[in-house]
Amino acid sequence: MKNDNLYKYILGIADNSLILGQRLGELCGHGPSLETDIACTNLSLDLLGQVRSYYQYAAKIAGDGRSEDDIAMLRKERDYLNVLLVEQPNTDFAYCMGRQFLFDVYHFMFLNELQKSTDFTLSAIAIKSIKEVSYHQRFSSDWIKRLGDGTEESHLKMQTAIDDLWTYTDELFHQTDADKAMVTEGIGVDITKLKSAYYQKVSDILEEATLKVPESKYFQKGGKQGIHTEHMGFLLAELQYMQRAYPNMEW
Amino acid sequence: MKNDNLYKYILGIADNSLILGQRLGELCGHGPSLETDIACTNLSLDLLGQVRSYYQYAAKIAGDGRSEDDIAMLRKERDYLNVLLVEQPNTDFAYCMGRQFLFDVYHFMFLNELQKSTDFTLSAIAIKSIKEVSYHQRFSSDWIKRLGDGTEESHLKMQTAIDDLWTYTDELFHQTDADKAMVTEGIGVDITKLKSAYYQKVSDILEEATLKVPESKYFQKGGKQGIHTEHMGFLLAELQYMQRAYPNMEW
Amino acid sequence: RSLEEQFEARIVRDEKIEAKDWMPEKYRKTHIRQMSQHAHSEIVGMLPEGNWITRAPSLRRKVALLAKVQDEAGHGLYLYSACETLGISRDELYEQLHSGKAKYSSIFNYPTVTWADMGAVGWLVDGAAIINQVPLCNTSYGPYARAMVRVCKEESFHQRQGYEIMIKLTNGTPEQKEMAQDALNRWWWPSLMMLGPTDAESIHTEQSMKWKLKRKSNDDLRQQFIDQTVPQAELIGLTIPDPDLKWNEERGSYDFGEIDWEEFWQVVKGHGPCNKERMKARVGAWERGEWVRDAAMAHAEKQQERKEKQAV
Amino acid sequence: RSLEEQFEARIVRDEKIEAKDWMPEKYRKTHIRQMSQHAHSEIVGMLPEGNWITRAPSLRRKVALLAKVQDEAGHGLYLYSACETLGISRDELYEQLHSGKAKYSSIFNYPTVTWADMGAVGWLVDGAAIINQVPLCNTSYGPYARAMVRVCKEESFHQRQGYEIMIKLTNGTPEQKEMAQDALNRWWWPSLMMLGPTDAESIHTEQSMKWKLKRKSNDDLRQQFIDQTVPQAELIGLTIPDPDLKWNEERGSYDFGEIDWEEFWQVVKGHGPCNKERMKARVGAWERGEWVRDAAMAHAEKQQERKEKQAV
Repeated sequence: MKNDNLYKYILGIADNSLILGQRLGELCGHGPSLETDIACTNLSLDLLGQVRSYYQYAAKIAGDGRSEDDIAMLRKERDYLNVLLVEQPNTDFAYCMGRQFLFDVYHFMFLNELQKSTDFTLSAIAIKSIKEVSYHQRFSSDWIKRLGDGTEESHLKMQTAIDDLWTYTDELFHQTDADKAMVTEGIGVDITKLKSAYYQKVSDILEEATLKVPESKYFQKGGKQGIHTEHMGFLLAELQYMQRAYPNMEW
Repeated sequence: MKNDNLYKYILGIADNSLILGQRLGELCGHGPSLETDIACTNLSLDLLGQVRSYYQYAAKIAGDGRSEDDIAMLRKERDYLNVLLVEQPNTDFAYCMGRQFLFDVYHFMFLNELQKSTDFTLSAIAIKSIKEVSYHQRFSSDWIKRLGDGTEESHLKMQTAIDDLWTYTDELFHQTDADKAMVTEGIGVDITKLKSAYYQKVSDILEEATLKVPESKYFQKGGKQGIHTEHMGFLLAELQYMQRAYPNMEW
Repeated sequence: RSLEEQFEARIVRDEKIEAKDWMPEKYRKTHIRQMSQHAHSEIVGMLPEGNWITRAPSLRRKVALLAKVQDEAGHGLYLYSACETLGISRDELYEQLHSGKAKYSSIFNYPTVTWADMGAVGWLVDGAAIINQVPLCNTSYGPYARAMVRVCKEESFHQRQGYEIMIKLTNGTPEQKEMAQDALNRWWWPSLMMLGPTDAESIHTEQSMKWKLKRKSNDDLRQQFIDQTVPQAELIGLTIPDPDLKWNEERGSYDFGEIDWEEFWQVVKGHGPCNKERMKARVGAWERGEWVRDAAMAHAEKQQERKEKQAV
Repeated sequence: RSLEEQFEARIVRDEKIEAKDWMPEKYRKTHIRQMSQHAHSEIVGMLPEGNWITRAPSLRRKVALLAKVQDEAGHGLYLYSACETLGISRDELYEQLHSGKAKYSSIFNYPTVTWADMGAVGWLVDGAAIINQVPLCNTSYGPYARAMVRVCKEESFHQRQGYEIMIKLTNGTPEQKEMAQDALNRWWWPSLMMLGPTDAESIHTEQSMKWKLKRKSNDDLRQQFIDQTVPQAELIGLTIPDPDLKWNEERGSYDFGEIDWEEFWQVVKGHGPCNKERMKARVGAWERGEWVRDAAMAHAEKQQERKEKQAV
C-alpha cells in the first residue's frame, strides 16, 4: 500500500474506539440504572460514529475495494491494533468506568492534538469528535469520583479496578513505526509528549476521588503490535460473526 | 438429498451431543474441584467422540463433499437441530449437573433403543456409546443426589436448577417428521414410548435426592425446528470461529 | 356537582388532567398500572434487541440499533417520570416489575434468533405498538399524553428503520430473503397477540374508553394492524404465514386465521420462551447495580454536606 | 551412623526414599515446594490451552485438546497426591497457590493468542518440560519419581501432538504458515526462560543435585532444548526468532542470543501478561466451587451416618 503508514495510523486510532464501543455495547440493558444505561449507550454511539469516519477514510486510502465494514470486521485478531486497555472485560461497573476514564483522558488529549493535523480528514474528524469526547471524560471522571468517594464498598471496588487497569496505561504512549512516520510528516500526534500531562490529570482526579494513584512500575503491552489479551478473541467472535457467516452481503 | 430424513435424523442426534460437549468444554479448568474438572472433560470427550462418528456418517449420506467439520461447524443457527436443554448456559454447577442429568437419562434410554436400529452404522455407534453414557448417567445422578441431599444451600441451588431446566424436558420427546419417517423404516427410535419411563426414572432420582419433582405443565420447544434460545448464537460464534475465519483449510 | 362529576366533565371536554388536579383513586391506579406497564415494556424491550448489538452485521446497523435501544431506554425514562407524577416512586415500580406483580408486553418474551429479527421487531412490533399508542397522544392524563407524543414520533422512525432492514434483506441473497421470511413467520402471530386478547376476554375496557386510555377495541386495533401490514409484506415479496388470510371485499379488510390464544395466555402467565431470562436479566442488573446506586447517593450526600459547611 | 548419614547413603546407592521413611526436614520441605510447584503448573497450565477448546478448528483437534487438558489435570492430581504423602493437605497446597506464596511455571502467564499457539505450546513448552522432567524419573523420592514416569510418557505424546499441529500449519496456506511462524516468534524466548534462570543466579542447585531433584544445570538443559528444537523448526520451514542463533562446530551446539532476563523476572514476580488473569481464574473457580465441595462433604457424612445406623 502506498500510504501504508497512514493506513496503519488510522487503524490504530479507530480500533481503540471500535473495541471500546463494542464493550460498551455489551452493557446495554444491563447497567446499574436506566440513566447509566442511556449514558453508556451514548458513549458507544459516539465512539462507533467516529469509528465509521476513520474506517471510511482508511478504506479510501487502502483503495482495494474494501468497505469500512470489511476493514472493521474482517481482519484477523493479530491485525487489530487497539491498546489492551480498551479490550478489558466489563468485570463490574467500576472496571467499566475505570477503563473509560483511563482511556477518555488520553483520548481527549490525543484528539486535541490531532485537530492540528496537516491531514485535513483526520483534523476534521478530530474537531468533530472532541466535543463528544470532552463529555465522555467528564462523565467517566464524575463516576470515578462518585465511586471513589462514595461508600466503603464502592471505594474498594474502584481502587481494585484502577489498580488492575493501571498496568495497561503505559501502552497508550508507545509509538509504533507508523506513529513515528506520521509525526514526522506532521500528520500524527507525538503521543510521547502527552504522557506526563496524562498522568498528572489522571492523578489529580484519582486524588479528588480519594483513590490511591497506583505505584506499580510494571506495565503490559502488545495491543499495538496485534498481540492481545485472551479476551479479544471472544469479543471478535461476536463482532465478526455476521460478516464471517454471511460473506459479501449488504445489510 | 436422497436420504434427507436419515441425514436430518442423524443431525438431530449429533447436534445434541455436540452442543452439550461444547458447553462442557467451556467448564474445563473452571470447575469446583480438580476431580470434577477431569470428569466433566471426560463427558465432553465422550460426547464429542460420538459426535464425530455421527457426522462422518452424515457426511457420507450427504455425499456432497462436505466433511464432518463442515457439517458440525458451518451450518447456520437455524439449521442446528439440538434440543433447547443442551444449549442452556453453565449458570452454576447445579445447572451443569441438572442439564447433564436430564439429558443423560434420556440419552441412555435413547441409545438403548438405537442399538436395535436396522441401520448398521447407527446401531454400531449406539452400542459403542452406551457404555460411556451409562457412566455419564451414574455420574450426573450421583451429583444430583449429593447436591440435593447435601447442604441447605446446595439443596436450594439444585432445586432451582431443576425447576428452571424442567421446562426443556418435554421437547426431548417431540417427534420431527424425520423422526417419524425413521421409526417407520425401523431405523429410528420411537421416542414417544420412552417418555413415561423417563419421567419415572428422573422422578425416582430426584426423590432420592430429596428434591421436589416440578409440577409445571408449561414447556418450551423449538430446538428441533432450529429455533433456539438466545444463548445459542454466542455458543456458535465461538464454535464456528476458526472455520468461518479461515475457510477451506486443513488443521 | 361532585368532584367526580366535575372531573368526568373535564375529560368529556377534552381537557387534560394534570398531576396536581383532583382525580378519582381508580383513575390514579389505572394510570399507574398502564403507564408503568408501558414503561416496563420499553425497558424489557431493550433486551431482545440488545442481544444483537455486539453482532450487528455492519457499523451502520450497529449504530442504528444502539440508537434505537437508547431511545427505548429514553421512553422508559419519560414514562416512569410520568408515572411518578401520580405519587409512586421508581423503586416501587421496579419492585413491581421484579416481583412479577407488574406486567410488560408479552412480545418481549420471544427470542431474537437471527439478525432479521431486528427488522421484524422494528417493522411489526413497533408497528403494532404505534397502533396501540397513537390514540394515547390524546389521552386524558396530561403527562402521559405528552410522553406519548414524543414516544410515537420516535417509534414511527423505528418502524421505518425495521422495515428498511427487511427491504434490504429481501433485496439481498436467497439466504437473506429466507432469513427475512423466517423472521416474519416467527413474529407475525406474536405481533397480532400484542394487541391484546379478543374483546370478549378483555377487561377494564369500558372505563378505559371513557378516560381515553383506550379509544378502540383490541380487535379493531388488530384489524387495523393487519390491514396496514399485509400490503407492506406483499410489497417486499414476503408471505404472511396465515393460510386463511384473504381480502374481504365486503368488509374492506383482511380476514385472517385463528390466533393461538393458548400460547398467548401461556406467555402472559410467565411461561413464554424468555420470561425467565428477561426477569433474570433485569433483576440481575438491578442487584449488581445496587452498590453503584448506593455509592452515587452517598457521594451526593457528602457533596451536599460539604456545600453546607462551606456556606456556614 | 546418624539417620541423616544413612539417608544420604541410601540416596547415593540410588535407593528410593518412601513416604514412611525418615527424611531430613529440609528434604521434605524442598520436595513439597518443588512437587507442588509442578502440580500447580499443571493446573494453571490448563487455562491457556483451555482457552481454545471452544474454538478448536476441527472436531479431531477439539477432542485431542480436551484430552490433553484432561491429562494435565490428571498430572496435577498425581503430583498433589505425591505431595500429600509428605504430610501436607491439598487445601493447604491450594491456599499457597491462591495466596501467591507458591509459584508455578511462568510460561503459563503468556496468552494463547491464536490456534497456532496450541501447536507451539505442545511443541515448545511440553518439549522444555520433558527436558526438565525426564531426569526426575530417577529422582530419589519414590512417589515423585513414579509420578514423573507417568507424566513424561504423556508429555512426550503431547509434544508430538503439538509438533504435528505445527506441521499441518506449515504445510497449509500462507496464512497458516504465518500463524505458525508468529506462534514460534512469541513462544520461543519464554520457552527458553522456562528452563530457569542462568546457573549464576540459580539457588538451591547443589543440594538439589545431591537429592537428584536436579541432575543438570539450567543452562545445560537450555542448551539441550535448543539443540533439539532448532532442527525440528528447520525441518518444517520455520525460523527461530534469534538472529544470533548459529551452529558452533567446536562445541557441537548452537550459540544463541541474549535472553531478556528482565522480562523473566517481571513475570516471575507476578507482572506477566496473564498472571492476574490466571490467579483470578483459579481463585474464582475455587470460590465458586466452595458450596459444591461443602455439599459433597455433607452428603458423604449423611451417607456414613445412615450406614452406621443400619449397622446398629
